[in-house]
Amino acid sequence: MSSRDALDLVWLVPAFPIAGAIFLLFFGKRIGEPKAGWIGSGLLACSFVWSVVTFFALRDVTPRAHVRNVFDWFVSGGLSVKVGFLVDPLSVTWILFVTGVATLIHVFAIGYMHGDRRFGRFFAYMNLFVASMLVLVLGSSFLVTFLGWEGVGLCSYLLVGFWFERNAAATASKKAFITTRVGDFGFMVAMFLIFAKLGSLDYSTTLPGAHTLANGTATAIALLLFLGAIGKSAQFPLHVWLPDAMEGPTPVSALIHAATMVTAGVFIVARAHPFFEASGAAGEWVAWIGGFTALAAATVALVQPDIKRVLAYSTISQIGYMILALGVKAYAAAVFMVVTHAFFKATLFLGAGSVIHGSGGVQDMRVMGRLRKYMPYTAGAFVVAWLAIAGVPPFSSFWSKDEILTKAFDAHNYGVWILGTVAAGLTGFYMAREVYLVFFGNERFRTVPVVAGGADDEAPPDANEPVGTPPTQFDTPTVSYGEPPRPVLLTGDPHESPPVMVSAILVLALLAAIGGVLDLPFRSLEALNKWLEPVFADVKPVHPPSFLGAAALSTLSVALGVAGILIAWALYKDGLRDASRDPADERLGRAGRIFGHAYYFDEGIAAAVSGPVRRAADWLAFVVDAKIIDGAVNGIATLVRKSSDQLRKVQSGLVREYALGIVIGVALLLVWIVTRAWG
Amino acid sequence: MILAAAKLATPNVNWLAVAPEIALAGAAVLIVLLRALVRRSRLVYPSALFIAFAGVLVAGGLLVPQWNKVQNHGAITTMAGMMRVDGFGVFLGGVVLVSTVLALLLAASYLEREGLEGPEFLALMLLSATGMLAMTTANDLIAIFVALEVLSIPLYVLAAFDRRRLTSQEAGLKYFVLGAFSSAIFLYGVALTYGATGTTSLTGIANFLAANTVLDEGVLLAGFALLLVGLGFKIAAVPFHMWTPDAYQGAPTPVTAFMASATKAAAFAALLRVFLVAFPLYRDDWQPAVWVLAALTLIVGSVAAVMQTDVKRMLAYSSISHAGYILIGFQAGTARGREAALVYLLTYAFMTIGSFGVVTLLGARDDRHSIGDYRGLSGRQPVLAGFLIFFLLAQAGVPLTGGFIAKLGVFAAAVDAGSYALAVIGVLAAVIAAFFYLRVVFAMFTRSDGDVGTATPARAARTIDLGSGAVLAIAAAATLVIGVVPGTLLQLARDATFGRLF
Amino acid sequence: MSSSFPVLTAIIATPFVGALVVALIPKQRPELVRAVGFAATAATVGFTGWMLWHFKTGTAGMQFVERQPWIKSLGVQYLLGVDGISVFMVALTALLFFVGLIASGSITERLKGYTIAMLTLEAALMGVFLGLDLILFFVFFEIVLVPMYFVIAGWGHDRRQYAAVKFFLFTMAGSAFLLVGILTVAFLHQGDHHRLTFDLGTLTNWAPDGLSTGTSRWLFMAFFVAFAVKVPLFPLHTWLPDAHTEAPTAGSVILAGVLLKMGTYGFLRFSLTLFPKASVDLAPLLLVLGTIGIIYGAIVAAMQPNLKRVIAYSSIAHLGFVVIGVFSLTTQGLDGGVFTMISHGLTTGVLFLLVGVLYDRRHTYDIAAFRGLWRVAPILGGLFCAAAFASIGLPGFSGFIGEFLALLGTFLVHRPYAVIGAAGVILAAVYLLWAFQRVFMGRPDEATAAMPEINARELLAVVPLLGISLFLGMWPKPALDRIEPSVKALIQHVENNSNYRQPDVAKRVVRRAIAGVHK
Amino acid sequence: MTAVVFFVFAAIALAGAVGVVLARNPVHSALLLVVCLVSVAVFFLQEQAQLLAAVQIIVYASAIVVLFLFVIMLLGIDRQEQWAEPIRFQRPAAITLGVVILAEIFLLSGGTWATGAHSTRGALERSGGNIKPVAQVLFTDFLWPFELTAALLVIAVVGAVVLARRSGQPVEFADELEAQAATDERDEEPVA
Amino acid sequence: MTITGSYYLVLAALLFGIGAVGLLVRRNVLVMFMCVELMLNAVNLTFVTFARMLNDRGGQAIVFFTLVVAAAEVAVGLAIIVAIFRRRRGATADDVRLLRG
Repeated sequence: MSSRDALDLVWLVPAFPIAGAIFLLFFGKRIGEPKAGWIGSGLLACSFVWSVVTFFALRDVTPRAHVRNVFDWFVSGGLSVKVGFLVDPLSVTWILFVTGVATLIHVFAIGYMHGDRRFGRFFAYMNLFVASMLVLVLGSSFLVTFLGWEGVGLCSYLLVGFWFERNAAATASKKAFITTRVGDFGFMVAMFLIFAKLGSLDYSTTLPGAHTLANGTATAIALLLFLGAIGKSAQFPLHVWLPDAMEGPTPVSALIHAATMVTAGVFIVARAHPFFEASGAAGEWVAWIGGFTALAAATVALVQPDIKRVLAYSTISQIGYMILALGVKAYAAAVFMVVTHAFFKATLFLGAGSVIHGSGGVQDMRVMGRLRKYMPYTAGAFVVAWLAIAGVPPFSSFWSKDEILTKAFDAHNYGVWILGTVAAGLTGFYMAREVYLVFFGNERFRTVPVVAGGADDEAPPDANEPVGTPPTQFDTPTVSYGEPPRPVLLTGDPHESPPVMVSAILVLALLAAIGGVLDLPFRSLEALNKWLEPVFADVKPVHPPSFLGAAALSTLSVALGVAGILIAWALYKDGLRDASRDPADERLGRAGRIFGHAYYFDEGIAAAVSGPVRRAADWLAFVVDAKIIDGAVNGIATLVRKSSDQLRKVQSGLVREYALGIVIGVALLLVWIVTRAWG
Repeated sequence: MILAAAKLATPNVNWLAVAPEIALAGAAVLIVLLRALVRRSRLVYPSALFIAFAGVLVAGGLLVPQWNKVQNHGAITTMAGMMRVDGFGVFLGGVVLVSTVLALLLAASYLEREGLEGPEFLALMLLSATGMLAMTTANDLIAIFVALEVLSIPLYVLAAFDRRRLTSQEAGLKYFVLGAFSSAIFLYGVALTYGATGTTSLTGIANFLAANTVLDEGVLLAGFALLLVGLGFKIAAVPFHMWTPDAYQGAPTPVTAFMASATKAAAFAALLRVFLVAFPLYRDDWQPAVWVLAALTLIVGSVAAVMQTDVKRMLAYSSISHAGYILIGFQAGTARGREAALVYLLTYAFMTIGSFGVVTLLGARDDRHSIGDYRGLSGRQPVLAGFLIFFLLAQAGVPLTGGFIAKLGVFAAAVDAGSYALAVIGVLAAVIAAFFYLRVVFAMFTRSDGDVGTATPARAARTIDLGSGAVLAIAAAATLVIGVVPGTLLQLARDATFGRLF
Repeated sequence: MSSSFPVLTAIIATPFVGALVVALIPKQRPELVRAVGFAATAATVGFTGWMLWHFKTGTAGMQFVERQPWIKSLGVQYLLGVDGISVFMVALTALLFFVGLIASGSITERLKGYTIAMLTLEAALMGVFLGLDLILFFVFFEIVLVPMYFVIAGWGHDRRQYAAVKFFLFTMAGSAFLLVGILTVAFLHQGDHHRLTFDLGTLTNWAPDGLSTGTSRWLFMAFFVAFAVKVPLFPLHTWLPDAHTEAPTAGSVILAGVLLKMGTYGFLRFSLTLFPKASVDLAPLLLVLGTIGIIYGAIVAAMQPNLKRVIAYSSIAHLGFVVIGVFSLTTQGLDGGVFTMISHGLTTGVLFLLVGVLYDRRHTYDIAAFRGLWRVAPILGGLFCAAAFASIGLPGFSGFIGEFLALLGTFLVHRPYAVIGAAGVILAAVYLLWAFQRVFMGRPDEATAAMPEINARELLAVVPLLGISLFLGMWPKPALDRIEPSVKALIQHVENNSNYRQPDVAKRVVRRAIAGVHK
Repeated sequence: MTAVVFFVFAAIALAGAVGVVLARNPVHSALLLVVCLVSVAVFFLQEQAQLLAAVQIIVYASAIVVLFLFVIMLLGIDRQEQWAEPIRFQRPAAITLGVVILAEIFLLSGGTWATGAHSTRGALERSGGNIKPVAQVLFTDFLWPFELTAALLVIAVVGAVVLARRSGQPVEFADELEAQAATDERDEEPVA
Repeated sequence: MTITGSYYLVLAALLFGIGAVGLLVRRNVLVMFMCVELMLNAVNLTFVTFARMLNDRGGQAIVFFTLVVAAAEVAVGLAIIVAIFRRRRGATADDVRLLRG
């Protein structure tokens, strides 16, 4: 079997999880726990294996790209869309880490979802989620990518709302879908424009043609695509769905944040980079939005009390880096960051999941502390991932983040560089805060009075309770900023998670630790950069930085990160004396409140939607439609009826009036005749 | 004296031409004689009935040779030019006779049921039909006038025939007073026309006007304006329509059916003949007036029906709006328009007699027809309800019924003649009309959960007798056939109006 | 069956004969009534399948043409034919009626009348899509109202009289203008050629040159009113929510699935062919109204407290896509428009069927009356969810293909409309997911908790439709291959008769490629 | 001479006509109708319609008016009629319209009334009676309407007999009718 | 002065008008009916006058038909009036209004 033959079989990569999804959707319940989970994970593992095969096969072909068209999807006029897969370094990079990380998350979920009544369906959705992501990255045209893109959206809806009995979950899933749909709008219009200008939607024809476009057109396409990216990658201002998406089971969060969803935005920009190249202005926008999001999200993460919510804002912030990188045309660096981020963020989320799992569903960091004693493996993995995200060398993120900031500086985009660097310091702080609050310091889960009967906080909470139970006060385990610490219900000590979960975390932690080797900033060790070179060959290279300059910059960012860690250590090394008082928050004062409420952005939107927007829609539906338009219709009917009543009155039953009617007719007829005779 | 009489140049009488009228009038006279001579026999009424049907059928049978003759050899002009038997006349004569026979069938059982058996009723109906028949072939204003009276006066009596009901008498009185009034106006129109042209013969008028240019045309114009009023009264054109709802509602239902169908056909025969034969050159003068009449008739007829609560009265209003549609065809003034009017009249006769037929069967002794009484009818009397729904839908102009073909014809004529606005008014009036038809349909179709207290048990138990059943079946079949395969009828109508009318 | 088999007549006649047979069955034998109903619709599906099988792909012209004189004196013919634009409408009609009768299992009261009405309705609708003589078309177009009226008035809900009458009068008022328009075209043609005919082919060849600009615009507007009411286009849409809401389930399915398409089909078949110039000139009007429909329908749908009304208003939005697609006058736009017509029939059909399932269990459409149903009835919830996403236009379902192409086609010539229309895609998610959340998510309340899961009969109605929607979403090519030749011929006709030229994207690309080489 | 006769009898005829309308007692109206009819008969004489003048007096003035009087007596309504007009605007409207219509007719006539062809049915005798020529026309040209009038007479007889025959107990439905109308209105479901 | 036909015609028109107005303003059915007779009479005068002006026999012959019609109408009309007012007081047209609307 030649390499090309192997590449022709690339469709197997998404086919495995698709098959799994279909199979589990129909038979998941019958197969039951845990077999359904193993089938899902196993198929995904097959997919990973085949991804590896594909990777090796691709190394053997030149040029490093292979298109496999499976069938004609549809043809209309000049538009011909094939369901086809594009295998090139970019997509292969993606499928490798997606399938790899997702497999581990699946394995983790087998333990985590233990006992859920919809266990089988969960894995069906998860498989479909991964499959969609694989279609997204492997797609040979914008439209196939869009197919996966929307599939990802669908699955995020299904998974975030997996525990739909909770109103918060239901609302969050809807919000996730609709918010990303705003981005999809941009994606769609971008496709229209691409087709209108280039007559195709295939990457193979449109991407090389991008440079022929007028600057303005290219900018429009680029920014519209970027709108799609903003939606999927949760960048400002469409980031609002991501923190709420925590309502899904934790493995889902891990999948969304690490592998399948939020990186889609980065991917599409990387994939469509010729448009960004052809446009002068688009890059600036991208860089600034990325930088701004990176910093703003980091500030929000500073004071969050919820273990997952900190991670959620951290994701937004980290993706901000990647976007920033894309903006300064450091595409390879962005991809590098995506990969390392997948490793450490998956570790962090699974770690958090393990913590929640082991401590009876608690998510409030203020009532944790010193958990390393009870769950050492989780703690170890978490710490590794923490160091990685904080940019401590030699962990993975140090290399990737450093590369991005260096590139930004080299691109003379100093403003963005400052944003990113400051955010690096904040990252160190908030991650250290999390680690200290959760794993170190004092044990606080025993200090808060236990309220009997609050069984609803367990995860999975309501899915297993009998139907018809009245809703409880705490519908969601998520803890928002400003909420008082919740009482904890623990029948025993917190405990380490079962091996199936721990092993997955540990593997990921290892990757997080060493992921940096993929692309060390030394000549001949830039493996990923070289690997991706064919994809970004058209990018005008920025003049290579001097080694010294680069070193100085890294030192600065590492120093800031370490400073952040130290401050956190100072504040939280002993844990919290009073669970309801957070030192960082208190020191930040009013700023803390603003950060805590995420600049009131989401709340503002919510207020607008439930206030003026809702009122306007109500007005449209119940005044304009019901009263004015339908009123006009009914008005005509009423007019006829009124006229009819009038005519009935005229028909008085008095014969002399009838005669008068005749005479009036005669008179009028004669008037006409007179005008004819004399006119 | 004998010599003197011999000197009198009696006009040449074509017996075939007058035979149908003779048959009808003869039957009527026979019935009267029978009634007068045999006073107390149970057989009087059945035999009268037999004579009546025989008379109508003979008259109808005589129309066939007339038609053939006319088609093959051209129109028969006889009775010193007073009478002109042509395709047009024969066709409408057919409409009149069909209506008559159907109305007679309805009346036969109705009279029995209501205890109104009277050979006089039949005689009057036949005499009225004689007048109508005479009207379809009348070629002279005086002949038209006399025929008009011959058809009207029996109708006054028939409307008031149910002596026990005040409403029936009221109907007769109103119809009579206004009828006499409009006759006088019509006659004045005849007088003025006579003065302006020197003749009352339609052909004579046409020839005169073709040969001479009347400089002071005022009297002429006034004359035919008044003719329009008189005939407009008979066809119930707005604003000369106000007698219609009252007379139709009050009259015994079979009479209403007869008035609505046959009278309209006869009156339209006269209207078309007068204006298309005598005054084609003055089309520009009368057409706009007819336009307005048609529009008013359509609008008022439809709108006024909307809020009616009595089904019979509603049907009366709907017959007014139907007159409006026929006027559309007339207004076009073309061969297509005439053809359309003929088709409409025939179709309308079936639809309206069918509708009134059902109403006859459903009427209580007091002849009230509140829409509430029809509620849930489809459950109680599915067959009758089915018939009525069908007839109402046909009247609304639903395709695959005669009503649609008829309306299509007149709209086509209007569009062909460039009267787009009138066509639009017509179709919109049809929409309004549909509203009240649907109201009745809905009432019948609504689930009757026994909450309808007004349903008279007697009415619910009433069966469909043979005669009425035949009427409904014939009317429904005809309406359907016209709707589905209208070819033959349209061809007949075309033959009837082929070429010029004189 | 030989190739001269009059399959189109068979398609129209089968349900009609079925109705006649049902009429002869005594009331006391409901099982026979049902059997005949199924047999008739199934046979129609069979004939339709035969027609699809023998339908020649790649040709634009009419196929299976049958021609008989009907009303000689008016030149009206019984002229049937099918092309790529109508073929799938016929198939959709056959399918939805079959499914609709399955879904009518809960109807027991006056079943006979119901079955007769449904079968007559099917025959009439088939006639609408197959008739190629203007009068014949109009006859079917009008006759549709009657059985539909009875279905709503006889088996509808509380405000059925209002809804039925409103539906009847509204659409009849619209078609009033159509009739006058048809007659005018025919008589003007007669004026030129001394032959009265309503043959669409003949008139199509004549009308573009034979009519003056002003006349053709007036006539276009006359046709427009009739079709716009049917579609329905804003602001002529208010009959729709009432009719849809009050109709019984199968009635709503047919209304949304087939009846509305009479309007868009009319635009395609008559407005564009007879008045190509006017269509081009007045396209902005249609585009504006279509776009308003997309946005307005979605917003108003979102606010409805009644689940059926939500879906009813969503139809306004979906048909908006069809309208802008059609009046973009581009291949993609028309392809997309026709495709959306099919797709909307399937997805909205499923939604109405599922809402009917809810109604059969609870006798209410009030969203507030339900909560947490997914937990109680996972299959029902899953199907509703799938149908909702199909309706939202998720790629993979047929809805996406149609709406994407319609918007794409529109974008090529009228960008703002396409952009605004694309925003409607967001709103679709808003109203459907919001409704879905309120009905299916959350904790089940007691009334909801007692609701049984969807049963086999209901599944039998829903699954095929959803399956076809999925199939067409995954592999729309077979359908588009049959639609496109007719669409292209139609655009060619418009181009030949106006100075409009469809933007040739392919040429543009070639030019750009050359420019790229020189750069 | 003719002028004098004309104006005198015109005045009488008009006075009679106006009297018919204005007399509050129907008996007076009937009698004034006779006055008017007789005056018209005089005009007939002046216009060489001797036979008609005679028929006018015999048939009209005597037979018909007698019939009227007979009915008046039968119904016992030989009393003063209420002069008040219950229908608003009926009187002014009637008078206005009457004037308008007359004005229109005069306007249309413009002085030239008879524009038609002369002697289409044969000329009148200048001197002597017109009985014979008119009769001749009546039985030749007007044979068909003449025959039809036969039917008219049968109708009149039969009609009068049918209507005047006293049989069957009258039923008063008036109250019920109104009650029914009231319930109908209540029954009506609001539509559209 | 010569009395031309126009004089008679104007007189006839006046009589016709008076009759018409009378029908409208009188409430007594019998009087209304008399007014119809007045109108018919006016028409008769018109016919006779035209007959003389046009020197035509036709006009006079027509009057016979008018007379017959008037007689028949009177016979039937009075019968109706008798039938309806036999059981009521008076003969006021306005009282007969069961049918309306």
